[in-house]
Amino acid sequence: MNMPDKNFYSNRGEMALDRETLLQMQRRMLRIRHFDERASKMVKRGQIPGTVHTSIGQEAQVVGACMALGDGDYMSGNHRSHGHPIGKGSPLGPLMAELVGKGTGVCGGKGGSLHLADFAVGSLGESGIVGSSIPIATGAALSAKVLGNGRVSLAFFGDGAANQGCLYEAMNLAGSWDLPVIFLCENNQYALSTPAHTVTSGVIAERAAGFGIAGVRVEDGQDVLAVYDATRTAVERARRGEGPTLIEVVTYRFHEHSEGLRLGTDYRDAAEKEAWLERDPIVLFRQHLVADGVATDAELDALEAEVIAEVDEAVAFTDASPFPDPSVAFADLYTEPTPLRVAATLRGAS
Amino acid sequence: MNMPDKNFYSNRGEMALDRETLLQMQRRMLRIRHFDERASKMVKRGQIPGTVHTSIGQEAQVVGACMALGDGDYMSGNHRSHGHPIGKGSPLGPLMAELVGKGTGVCGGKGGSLHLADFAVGSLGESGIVGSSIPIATGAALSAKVLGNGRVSLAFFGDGAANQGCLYEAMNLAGSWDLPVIFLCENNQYALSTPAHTVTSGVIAERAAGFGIAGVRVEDGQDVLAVYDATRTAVERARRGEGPTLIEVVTYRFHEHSEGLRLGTDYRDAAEKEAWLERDPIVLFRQHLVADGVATDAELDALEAEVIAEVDEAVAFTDASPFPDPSVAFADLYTEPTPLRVAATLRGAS
Amino acid sequence: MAVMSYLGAIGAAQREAMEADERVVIIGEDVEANVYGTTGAGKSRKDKGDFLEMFGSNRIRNTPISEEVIVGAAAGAAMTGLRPIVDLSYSSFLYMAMDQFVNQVAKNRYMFGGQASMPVVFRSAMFYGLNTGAHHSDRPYPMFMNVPGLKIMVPASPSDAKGLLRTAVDLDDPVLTFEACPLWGLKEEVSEEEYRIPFGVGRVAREGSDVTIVAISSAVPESVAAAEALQAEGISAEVIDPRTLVPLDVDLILGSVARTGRLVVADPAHRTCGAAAEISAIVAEEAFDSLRAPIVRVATPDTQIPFSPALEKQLYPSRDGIAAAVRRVLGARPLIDAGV
Amino acid sequence: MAVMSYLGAIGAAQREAMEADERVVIIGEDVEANVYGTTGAGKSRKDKGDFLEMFGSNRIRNTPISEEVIVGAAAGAAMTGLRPIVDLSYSSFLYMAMDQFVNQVAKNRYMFGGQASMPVVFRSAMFYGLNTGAHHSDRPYPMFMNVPGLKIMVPASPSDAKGLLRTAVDLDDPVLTFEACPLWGLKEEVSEEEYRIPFGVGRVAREGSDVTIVAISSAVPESVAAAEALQAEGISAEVIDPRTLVPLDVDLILGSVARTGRLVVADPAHRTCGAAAEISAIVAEEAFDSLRAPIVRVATPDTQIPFSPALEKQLYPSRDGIAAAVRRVLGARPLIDAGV
Ligand SMILES: Cc1ncc(C[n+]2csc(CCOP(=O)(O)OP(=O)(O)O)c2C)c(N)n1
Ligand SMILES: Cc1ncc(C[n+]2csc(CCOP(=O)(O)OP(=O)(O)O)c2C)c(N)n1
Ligand SMILES: [Mg+2]
Ligand SMILES: [Mg+2]
Repeated sequence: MNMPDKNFYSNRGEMALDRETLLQMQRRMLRIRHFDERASKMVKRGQIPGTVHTSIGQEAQVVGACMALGDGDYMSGNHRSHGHPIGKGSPLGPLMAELVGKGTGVCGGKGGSLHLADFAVGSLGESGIVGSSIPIATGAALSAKVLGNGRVSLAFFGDGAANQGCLYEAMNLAGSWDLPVIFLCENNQYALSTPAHTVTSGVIAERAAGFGIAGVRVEDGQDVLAVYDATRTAVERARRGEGPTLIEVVTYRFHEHSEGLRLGTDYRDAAEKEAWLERDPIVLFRQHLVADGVATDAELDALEAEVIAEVDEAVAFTDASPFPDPSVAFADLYTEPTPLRVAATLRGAS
Repeated sequence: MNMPDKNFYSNRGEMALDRETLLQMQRRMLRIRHFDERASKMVKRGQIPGTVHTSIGQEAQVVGACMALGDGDYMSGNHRSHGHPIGKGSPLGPLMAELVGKGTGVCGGKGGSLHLADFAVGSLGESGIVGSSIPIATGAALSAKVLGNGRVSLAFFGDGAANQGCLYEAMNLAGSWDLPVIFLCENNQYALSTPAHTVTSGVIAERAAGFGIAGVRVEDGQDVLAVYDATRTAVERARRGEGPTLIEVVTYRFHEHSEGLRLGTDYRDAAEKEAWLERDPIVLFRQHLVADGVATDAELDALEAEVIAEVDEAVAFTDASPFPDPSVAFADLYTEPTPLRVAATLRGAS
Repeated sequence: MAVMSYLGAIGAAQREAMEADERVVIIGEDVEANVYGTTGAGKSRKDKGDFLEMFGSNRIRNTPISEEVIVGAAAGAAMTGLRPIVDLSYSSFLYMAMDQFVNQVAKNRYMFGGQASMPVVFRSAMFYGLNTGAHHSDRPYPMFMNVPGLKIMVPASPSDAKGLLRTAVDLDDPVLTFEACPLWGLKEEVSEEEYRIPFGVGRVAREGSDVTIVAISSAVPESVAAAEALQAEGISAEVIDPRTLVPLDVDLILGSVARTGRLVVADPAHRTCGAAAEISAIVAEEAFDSLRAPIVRVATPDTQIPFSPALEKQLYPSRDGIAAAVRRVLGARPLIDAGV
Repeated sequence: MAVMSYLGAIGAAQREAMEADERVVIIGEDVEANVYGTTGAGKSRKDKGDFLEMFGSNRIRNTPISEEVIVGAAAGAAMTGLRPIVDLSYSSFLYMAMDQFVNQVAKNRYMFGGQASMPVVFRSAMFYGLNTGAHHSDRPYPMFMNVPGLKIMVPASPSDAKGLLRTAVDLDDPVLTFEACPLWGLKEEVSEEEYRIPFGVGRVAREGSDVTIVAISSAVPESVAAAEALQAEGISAEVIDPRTLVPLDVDLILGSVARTGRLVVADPAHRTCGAAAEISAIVAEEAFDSLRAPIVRVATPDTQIPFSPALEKQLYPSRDGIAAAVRRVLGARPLIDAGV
């Protein structure tokens, strides 16, 4: 069990990172940006059914956290779902195909945007139910602990989800058992139309103390290194057996809650929006990379061009992929095939 | 919304109380003690079916809290259920009759020990489901707030229940809306066989701060005045519109988790038990009353005799009461009578 | 009369109820901003009819995302003098508060020997068929039907939605409403006057004599369409919409089966232990002598809901599937021939 | 062979499973102290066979009272290499974790296109009939039957409890076991060897030719007793215990009804949308031609469970009630007489 005195606060990434890692951060942020921009366009064109939530504006928060995890580490997420697997290194083609519902999608077309999962990179699933995947990540940490395999687990969730009771059950369980799990709250300051400050009593990061676990608030969630730093510290604590950490990252989403959603109310102030748009995490990090001499503008242009090509490829892969056969709807419920009764009347067959 | 700086800590009751109130405290503690002792005996004799959980040893914690509430105030509780309505002033006869399942029981025999409720004294119901009545008390506070009737609501729950997520949802909601509700944790240090310190990360009272509400830990829960003081302060805050408080009272149960339960393990240390048995809240308060000249030993003996007579009467009332007619099982599900289909096969009628 | 959509009718009922009784409050996520379209007449806060402006934030309660305490607090408020309408948006989120539904909302009145009354309405919308995947497509009314103490409405038309919701708010018992998003856009003439439709009284959506189709929620218009198609084949199908599942208008169903001798039940819920199972079982027990053919259920098969448009639509009761089921019960050899 | 109680058989299966596979862990409230009697051979920690001593606290996980995260964490652990057995004590506490059951446990494998497997067993006990009141008497298996993706076992004897539980732990799919406390004391000879009973294979508890009684959980011994009583009246009743509800041995039931022509279903769950409704509906659809009488359900009526001993017992399927239902289906005029 951890006591509150283990809490720490941090604001800026100061860990030494090699050039490759720094460029990988920018690459992954760009992947999220261009993947989501494309998905947004495809929604408007009617090429993606259902609902899509982008992480545009939140790339630093996503990538900073994911890059602090090892390849074997676990992760669960939420409806704002593309960034997480992309941040963890998932290839774009099967993700895009999933958004369209193609058979080559990462979930075979069964999941869609809301329920991406890519077990190959430790992505145990995005959850359309707000808060619901927090216990899942906690359980992955439990298996890591019981099996002693040294893995760490991270749960992404929003400021809205931070008011679901299961988070506190999870924090208490993880604190009691010193589980290697990180609870990462993406505080983009709104839950759909609801400003966090109107429905959140107290400060999310400060909730850790009462549960005897470490808590940290990253005030500048647009700074990928600050997020990386905080998460990395938490990962190291977890791997050393020192238990869980709650990280609250303050950030902002640049798009509407979901693509295509049109609300009559301006629940976000125009000046506020503008101020945040100026703190584009990708622009900021690019400036940092150039200023620090990590890469030249030309190199970073080339990097971006590569990412755009990747997204084009993902779309081409998607376009070339077939839709799944209708019978696929009846597979994968159980590990063994399950015959269903009276499906005959379903499609008008007599 | 309340900010953490409103938190306060307190350890001893210092509010001026008149003699009548002080004696009423002792009376209600004695009622709980003798009612529960009698119930315990009746369980052993097979006169009470089902499960019974006594509040013996915890009387100060219960009565100190209840006496701080006004008659019109609301209260919800848990499986350790007799103390709460008795503490709030409920007459003993219908409570005892309920434990036996008589038609004159406070719930007509439908509830039993686990589900006492006496709306006449603001008791909205004890819950057999651990934690489940916390949202109910929160809702009573919401109606008080919306209707502006000045009432306050209090939820009793245990240290075990403090790990149910709904408590934190309730604290956040009440904090966001400044609801007049008090969350009172009866920390008797065990949840059934499980020591609280093995499954509780952090300190329960300190969880309030992260939710922006007042938190207080009453270290000596055997001192009825200390509990009264803390609760009274919280009630006044609530009534002034300053929102909720979480109170954790440290106490101890003198009996086994439930009557008749026999566990093979000694999950409580003998020395620990003995030390707590010496801090009997009723003995302590009696000493206090005599020492402060509030009452003489003879007066307090007479008081106790009156209470014993009340319990005898409650048992006599119970004995004289009939069991409900079997048809009563089919009443009270809805406000209108609901005909049920095919009850004919139930009892072998053809 | 005015043309109202299904969603508009719900909004109108809520507005009437809020105006009629100060104890009625609306509690839910994003109700202030009218995200789900039933807490404001217009799409914009500035438009006429915005609930927040009309009723104020004391009665329009925008909540955190905390379904368990929302449901429980509404129950506690209902036990102490309010008459809340809780907007839970998607039906898939009800599970979050299952303990409160089963152990508090449904049981409190009974357990406490009638001391509590529970005048509270829980609204939620079933988003099935809209490619939102397994987490947002649930139709969970059957599990609530298995919980005594709850009342359940499943309106299939704008006018029923309005009239039933008014009744629901009046009732002193807890009501769950399951709204059908596939029907959100449905429009019809609806009275702008106050009116109420009683619970437990079904509606004959279409008369017929050869077969009874009992249809639930979005299966009602599909069944009517099937009946129209079957008419061309000389088959006369009666379509019954029970409108409320608890209480259920058993007499209407039994009376119809007594005339037609045949029953198909069309139910968008999962098949096993669904509403169709219950209706079938009632008829097999109480109208057996009238039955001339097997009872056929057209329900969603026992699989979860896939996202892909190539996979999802086939799963729900469709006009074609319902028509095929009708043909099947009519093609079945009469029992007399079966040598019984 | 050894004489084992129902509870002892469950403990034996858990012990075998823990010994057979290191990935099996037990998670739950008060499992360390063996409060519910299945995590220790003896009643005392010092006795031989205490699980905590045998397997250590890394594998015997005593939890806080936090059902939601317990269930979800077990699911997450199962998706990443453990094979947890979760002890939820009373079935009435499952609602606390309903979201995790429906939205994670049941859906994850499907939603993620088969990437996840979910080898986890959730044990809980139904305490009905023991005067514990409405909060501790639930028999909620029907609502889980309505959720595709879960497997459900309802053992009615010690040997079935042991053999089914071993299979459950082996399965890569999530299993819910609903244990019957009224049967806790039941004793019989049970093999001490390892053995497994497959899911989806029912058991003929008693053979007969006039009527089929499908009985669930504690209704099985009641039905056998009813059948014995009926024998004296010259009525031969077959009693079928499906043992698992998902998957359900439909063929066994249909085969029996094909011979007897009559069906009574005895089910301790609430009537509406209960397991009995499903079984009735399957037979009314698939064995209609064999049916010679109405299908009668003997289930718990749709009321909550009262505490008083004067009120409770009458509510559950009893031998008398089941016998009466059998007489009713046999007294019913044969259809041929009904002029069909
Ligand atoms: C249990 C549950 N309640 C409500 C919703 C509807 N909903 C979807 S996203 C959302 C807002 C979530 O806010 P937050 O957690 O802050 O994440 P963000 O969208 O801001 O990234 C809501 C209310 C849901 N999906 N699940
Ligand atoms: C949701 C739920 N989980 C588990 C139980 C079983 N149970 C009954 S009382 C109890 C212990 C409660 O401990 P605590 O809250 O500390 O109250 P205490 O009994 O110590 O007063 C448990 C686990 C229950 N009734 N409800
Ligand atoms: Mg947010
Ligand atoms: Mg305790």
